[in-house]
Amino acid sequence: MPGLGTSFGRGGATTAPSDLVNSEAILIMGSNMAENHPVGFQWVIEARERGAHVIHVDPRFSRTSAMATIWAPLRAGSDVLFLGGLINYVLDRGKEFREYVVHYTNASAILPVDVQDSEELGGLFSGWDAKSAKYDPNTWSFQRSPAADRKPPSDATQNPGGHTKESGARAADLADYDRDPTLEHPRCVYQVLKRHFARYTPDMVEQYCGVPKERFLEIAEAYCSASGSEKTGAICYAVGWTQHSTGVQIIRSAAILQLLLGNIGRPGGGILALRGHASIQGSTDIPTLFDILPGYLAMPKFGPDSSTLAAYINRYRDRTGWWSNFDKYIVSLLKAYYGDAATRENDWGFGWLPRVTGDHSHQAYWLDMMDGKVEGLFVMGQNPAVAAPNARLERKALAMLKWLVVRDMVEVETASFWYDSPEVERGELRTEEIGTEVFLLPAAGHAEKDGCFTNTQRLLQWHEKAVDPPGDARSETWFMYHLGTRLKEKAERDPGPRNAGLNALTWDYSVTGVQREPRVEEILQEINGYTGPDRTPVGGFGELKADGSTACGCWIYSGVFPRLGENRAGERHSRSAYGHGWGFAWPADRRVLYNRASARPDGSPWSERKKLVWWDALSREWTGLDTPDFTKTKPPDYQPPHDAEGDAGLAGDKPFIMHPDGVGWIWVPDGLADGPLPTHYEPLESPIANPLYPAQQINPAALKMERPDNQYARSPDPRFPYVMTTYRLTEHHTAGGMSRTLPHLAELQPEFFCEISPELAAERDIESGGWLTIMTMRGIVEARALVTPRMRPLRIDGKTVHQVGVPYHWGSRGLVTGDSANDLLAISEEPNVRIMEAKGLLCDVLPGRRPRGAAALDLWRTHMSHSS
Amino acid sequence: MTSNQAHHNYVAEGRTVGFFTDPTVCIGCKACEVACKEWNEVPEDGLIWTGHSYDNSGSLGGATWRHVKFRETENPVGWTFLSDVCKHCEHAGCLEACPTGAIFRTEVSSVYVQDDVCNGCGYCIVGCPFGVIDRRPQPLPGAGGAFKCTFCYDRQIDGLTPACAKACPTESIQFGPLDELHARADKRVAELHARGVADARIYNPVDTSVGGIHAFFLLLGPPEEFGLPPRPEVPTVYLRGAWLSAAMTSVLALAGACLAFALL
Amino acid sequence: MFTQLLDGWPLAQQILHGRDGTGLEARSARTRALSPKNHGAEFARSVCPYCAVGCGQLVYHRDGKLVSIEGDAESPVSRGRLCPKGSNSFELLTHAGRQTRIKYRKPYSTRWETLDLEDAMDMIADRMWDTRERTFVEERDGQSLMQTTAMAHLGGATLDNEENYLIKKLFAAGLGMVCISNQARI
Amino acid sequence: MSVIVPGEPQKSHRATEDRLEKLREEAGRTGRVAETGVAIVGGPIPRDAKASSGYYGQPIVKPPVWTWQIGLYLFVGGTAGMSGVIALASLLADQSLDVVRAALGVAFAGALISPALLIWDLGRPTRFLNMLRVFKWRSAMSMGVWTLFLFGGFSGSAFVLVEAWNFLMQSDVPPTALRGIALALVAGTALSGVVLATYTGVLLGATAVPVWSAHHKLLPFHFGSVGLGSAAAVLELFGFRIAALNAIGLTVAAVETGVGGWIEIRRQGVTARAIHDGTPGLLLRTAALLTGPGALILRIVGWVPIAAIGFLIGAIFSRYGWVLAGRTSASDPEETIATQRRGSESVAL
Repeated sequence: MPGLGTSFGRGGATTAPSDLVNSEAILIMGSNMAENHPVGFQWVIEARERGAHVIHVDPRFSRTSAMATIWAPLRAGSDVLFLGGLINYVLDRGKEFREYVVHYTNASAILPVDVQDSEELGGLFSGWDAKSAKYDPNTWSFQRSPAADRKPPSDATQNPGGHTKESGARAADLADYDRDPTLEHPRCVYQVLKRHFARYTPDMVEQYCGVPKERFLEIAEAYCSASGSEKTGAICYAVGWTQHSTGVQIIRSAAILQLLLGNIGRPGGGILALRGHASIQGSTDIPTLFDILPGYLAMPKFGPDSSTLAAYINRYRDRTGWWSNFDKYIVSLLKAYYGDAATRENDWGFGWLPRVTGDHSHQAYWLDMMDGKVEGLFVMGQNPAVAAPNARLERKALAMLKWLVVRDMVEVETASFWYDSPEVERGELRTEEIGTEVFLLPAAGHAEKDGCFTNTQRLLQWHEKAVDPPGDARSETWFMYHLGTRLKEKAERDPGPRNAGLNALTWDYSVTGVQREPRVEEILQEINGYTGPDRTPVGGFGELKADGSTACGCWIYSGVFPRLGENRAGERHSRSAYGHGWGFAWPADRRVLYNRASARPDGSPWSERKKLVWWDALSREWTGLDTPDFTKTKPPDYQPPHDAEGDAGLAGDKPFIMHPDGVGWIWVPDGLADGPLPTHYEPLESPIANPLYPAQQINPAALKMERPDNQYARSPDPRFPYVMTTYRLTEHHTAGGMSRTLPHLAELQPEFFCEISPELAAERDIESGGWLTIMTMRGIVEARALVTPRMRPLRIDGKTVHQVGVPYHWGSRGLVTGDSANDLLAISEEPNVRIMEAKGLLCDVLPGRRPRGAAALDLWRTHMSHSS
Repeated sequence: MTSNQAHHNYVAEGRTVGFFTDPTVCIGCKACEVACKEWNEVPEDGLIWTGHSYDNSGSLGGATWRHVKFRETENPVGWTFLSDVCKHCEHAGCLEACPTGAIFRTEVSSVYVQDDVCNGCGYCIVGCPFGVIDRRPQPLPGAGGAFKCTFCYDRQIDGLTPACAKACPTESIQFGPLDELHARADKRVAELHARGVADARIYNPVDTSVGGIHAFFLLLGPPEEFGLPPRPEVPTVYLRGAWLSAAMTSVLALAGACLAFALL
Repeated sequence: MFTQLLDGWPLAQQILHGRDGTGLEARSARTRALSPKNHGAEFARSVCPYCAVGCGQLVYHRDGKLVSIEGDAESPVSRGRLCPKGSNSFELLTHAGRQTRIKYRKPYSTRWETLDLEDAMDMIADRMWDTRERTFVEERDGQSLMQTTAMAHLGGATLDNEENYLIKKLFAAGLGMVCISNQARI
Repeated sequence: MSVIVPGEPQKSHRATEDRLEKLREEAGRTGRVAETGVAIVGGPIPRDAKASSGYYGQPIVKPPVWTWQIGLYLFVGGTAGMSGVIALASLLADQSLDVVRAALGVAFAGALISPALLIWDLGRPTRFLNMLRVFKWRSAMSMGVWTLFLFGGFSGSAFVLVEAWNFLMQSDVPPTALRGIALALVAGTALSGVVLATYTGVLLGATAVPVWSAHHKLLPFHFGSVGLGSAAAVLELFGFRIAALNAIGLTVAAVETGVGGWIEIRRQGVTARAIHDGTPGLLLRTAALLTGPGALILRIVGWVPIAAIGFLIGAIFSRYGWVLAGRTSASDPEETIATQRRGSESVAL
């Protein structure tokens, strides 16, 4: 999560839902928390009952809005405008938490003269290269007075963005730069920020977000009051923020707001990313992603940076701050992967790792699949035929595969596309002509296997196996292990260079039971890390070394299995308000990240009621209610000696230890693909022109991946006058594989419906409870019409903008079936994390059901061909 | 540990328990409906989309023992959720009506239907002034018998909280000794009034022949808008009048007939 | 015998003890013996498989069969509470629509067939090996590449950390697959 | 290698999905789903204007689930019960034994048919004996069952005995001994009979169904008198054209004329619209004419058999009318709300 990663240093939620009870104000935006995280929402209700403001800003009046103390409707995709408005409100009225801002953020850093802001360049920041359509972030770093000596910037080719921390090498001198603690210097970040957001006024917000001015001011007053030594406020978000072509920058806006208000690392503060799947945090920490290795280490990218391990380390290691340990973590990972075969001589097997040659994310390789460039695909516990954007294309692409392996608990649409997809019904695909060989393997459920999930608050929780999975159902652990043994046998027969890695791969897990299930705890021990031939577990990442004496599968998880037989993810004895003793929170069981910031620079708590971690002058160590996210014995007044490296290079009042300069980044000098500051761009499809930058309608770095089977509407487009936003319901889960098949959930929301306002219903002559048909440039679906006053038409730039809400849970199988809303979405990529834009698109709605069969496509094509 | 999670001993103590359901903290998630159906193995009873806000359960009945109601209001736009359930009346119409003794009052003063006894005569259904209990239709398992909330009597025997209250994410459903719940409810209403929620009130018809309900509610707005009877009466209040009328009729019929035959 | 009959007949109890037939005297033998289905069952400490809040669950089981699933009151994350999906996770594991056998579809076939688990594993391994052999690139312009883009993986956010670890380890570090992705984007 | 047909879901799925389809169609057609699942006024779609009242027009109390057998039972029970009364009257009057025998025959026949109908209507007929687990005087159903039990016993034994007695009389043995016992049994039949004929009014009256409880005092009287009339009518059709029966017929007809008129005059608006509108309204009004003025006039002009037939038809109509009215009334939230808003008033006759 670079939004949080670049701002604070780690790509994880900075706090836990249970800490929200300590908040004086909670801003829920881009999230429908009550509906999608009901049990987490108990803490919000509790805070509200204690008198906290609960603010919900959302295009729809949802079950969350019903529980909030203030709700404001918002035009989907105008989030940066709204948050920018709050930032402007803070700066304009001097409501920032000055002492926090001066000491704990880079607001005082001074930018060189040549850095130019988007406000100066009409929507582009300096460093834009029109040819490659990319930024060169080198131009965003700070001014350094000639006196300060520093190591020369490397000629590292930047490829910013991605889940990894993208600093290193040249970023090393981000540690020393000129500052102006008075924040008066015209080119200091604080002043630049002021100028950057000066146009984000309440009137602007009213005119382009559709939030009435009074409502906005009410919210601004309520939220910004939750700041200072006695009060804190928290922000909760989910995919309502991330699924935009500006997703990361929306989160950046929230980060800036929180840094200004001094709400990071303190009780009841923070930014809570609410994730949607049981272990989605875990699946980025230990990634099934193309661009990172476990622990947010970058996958080697094809090129000079990865020619040797040394070059690679030089590229990513920081001189100061925690990432100075980068070499220890990568070497330990290689040892975990390749074991004894990894030696200093062979660069610890670094050369065996595949090189990344571009964008290999889901959406990118799926387009290649559509073009016949992919032969085989594994899908495990996901259902792209319903869940992925432009699901029509997703399904058709499956027919281009030679072989497909689907692992799930039910026969999901992804496995059945070849005989019961809408494309078959419409004659676009013919079963007899589909050459894809399909394996559908039944998977084990959570109570049928050992293992741990990492939840939204970075908490590893072990779940015990209760019973064996039924029939042929097996865990993914079982599947991967037994597949691996088969492949390694094949590799042994051919010891060529291409198989060196596979032959070296440590795969000696022991199996148990009639089903020969691998012992999962052994894998967790490998993830935790060990040393020596007897594989003694290491106590934590502090013990990891770069000399090959330690192995560790994921350094940030190190400490989860500190001793044989001590699985801390399985701990079930909560001892404190922060839940210590229950599970294990990475890193090092710290529950609130950057919690050094909960104390003043001098180490004393900001206030009695907001104390969390503080410096104990007697025992001369950091102590408190949480595990300090700081070197335990580093005194607050510590000043690093000149040229001190690593953590020692950070002063005692620098809470953001992952950053080379130890402070929170308001201005991000490095690591983002679309600008050092967030700024407003319209969604890829929008009913209006960008009010800020006539010349720059959309995020310049975003990828539209436009092609005949992935087209876009114009902005605005008379054929598609309405704004569409997709979402989930409490009663269902994502693509429905875990809910549409279950009677007790299916009966609660049995049909695909679409929420529209009475005004829109009247405009389009749609009967409440009747049927309507929705069309975009990607597809056509039908749904039941739920006409409700909870959907409000907005006044945007003097004209009425209607918004249409569509839950996306339905598909062609299960107890309750329906069209898939994701047929309507476009495959697009936000430049940093390559997420699609699902929350703000253009559509049209017509009364009645869509035609059956091929006729549906005819209607759709006719509609698109209406030139106007 | 919150009271909804604590183990208890009410059955052995013979202590009267109840539900206090508070819509001001209900998020309308329907966890109560599902938890109830899961624990009690109540079958799915129709995959029908109603178009009535997010309520697709329709009403309490033979296969719906918890029912979250969704009330939408305009200007200002609002959305209230209320989880309805069997009221376990002080004077229970269904209990009085049952001719087989299938329904009885438990140690915790809840009203329990014994499925192994019920012969589906259907008289309890018209005996309930809240329209709670109903006969389970074909082709559902258990069809023909009358069903309603059991107050998870089986769980309570082991000191466990009823499934719905146990699951409720925001404790909108509160389980506990009735007297404690009343105290909590009064406090809550006072709080809400202080906050300016003027129409907050307790729904608990103590002043009618029902004599109060053990599963009572806090309401925002008139009862009928949540499908609750404004002034429920337990049908036994009509017995006296009806039987008097029957007796009078009997005498008249006997006398009349005898007279007719004697004289003519 | 006779007294048993009287005990079993509520009307007799009514007459003997002057009851009105609405109380405990109306209980059937089954009701008298009533106890919750998870009475005396073993339980496993588990975590809800749906969203990422990570609510604690107690999974009750007896003789290798699931009995019921409910919230873990001791969890500081959820305090014993569950949402409708979490409350339904017993059905998730036991419902009639669950897939328990392998389904296999031959190229261009119009029907599902079944396969033996071990055979399926062998076949999948063969497919992977064949594709990899043909598409693996060891180096490009003198530089190490060691990748294949002809095989892809999708999914992981619903899986355990250990499972994701093995996927990345085998597919990427072992086989050189780079097209690996999951639901995680934020 | 076993073969799975493509697209075929698990059995249970197919079943549910078929049911879903059926329900959908029905829903679209009628706007109601009578079968399993939710039966929502105005829902599923198309939505109903009434959906505005109460909670989306949802019934507040549940309509009775009773099927056709109950309407018929109300008629049969009433007729049989009151036949017992006529048997007693005729026995006391010491007229020809034939009337007594016939009346007891009708009573006994009714005593056999009634339980059959009741059991037929049960959700779980095999468990009908559970009715005898308890005796609950606050449950009209329980009281009724026990009454029917007694009535069956009395009418049966009385019938047998009187037949025996009749046989003996031919073989001129002085039956004085028997007479006493017979009298006792017939009296039992008569007493349990009147209860049987009137309790059904209590059965409907003491419920939460607005239109029934609103008439909880009228119903026992109404059902009783119509029962008596029916008994007389049946016997007349068996050929007993005697003055006493005609007198009874005339009286009942007069009474029913009054009842019918009273119901028409004393309209209670929303709270009792179920007995005036729709099918039940039509049935009840027809019934009122046939059992009241109709029968009265026909008897006065002397067309007794026609009057009797008309009366019986009316009697059946009225029972079904009341049962249906209960269903309509309960399904109508406005009626429930109005009744209760009127408060105690609704408890009046």
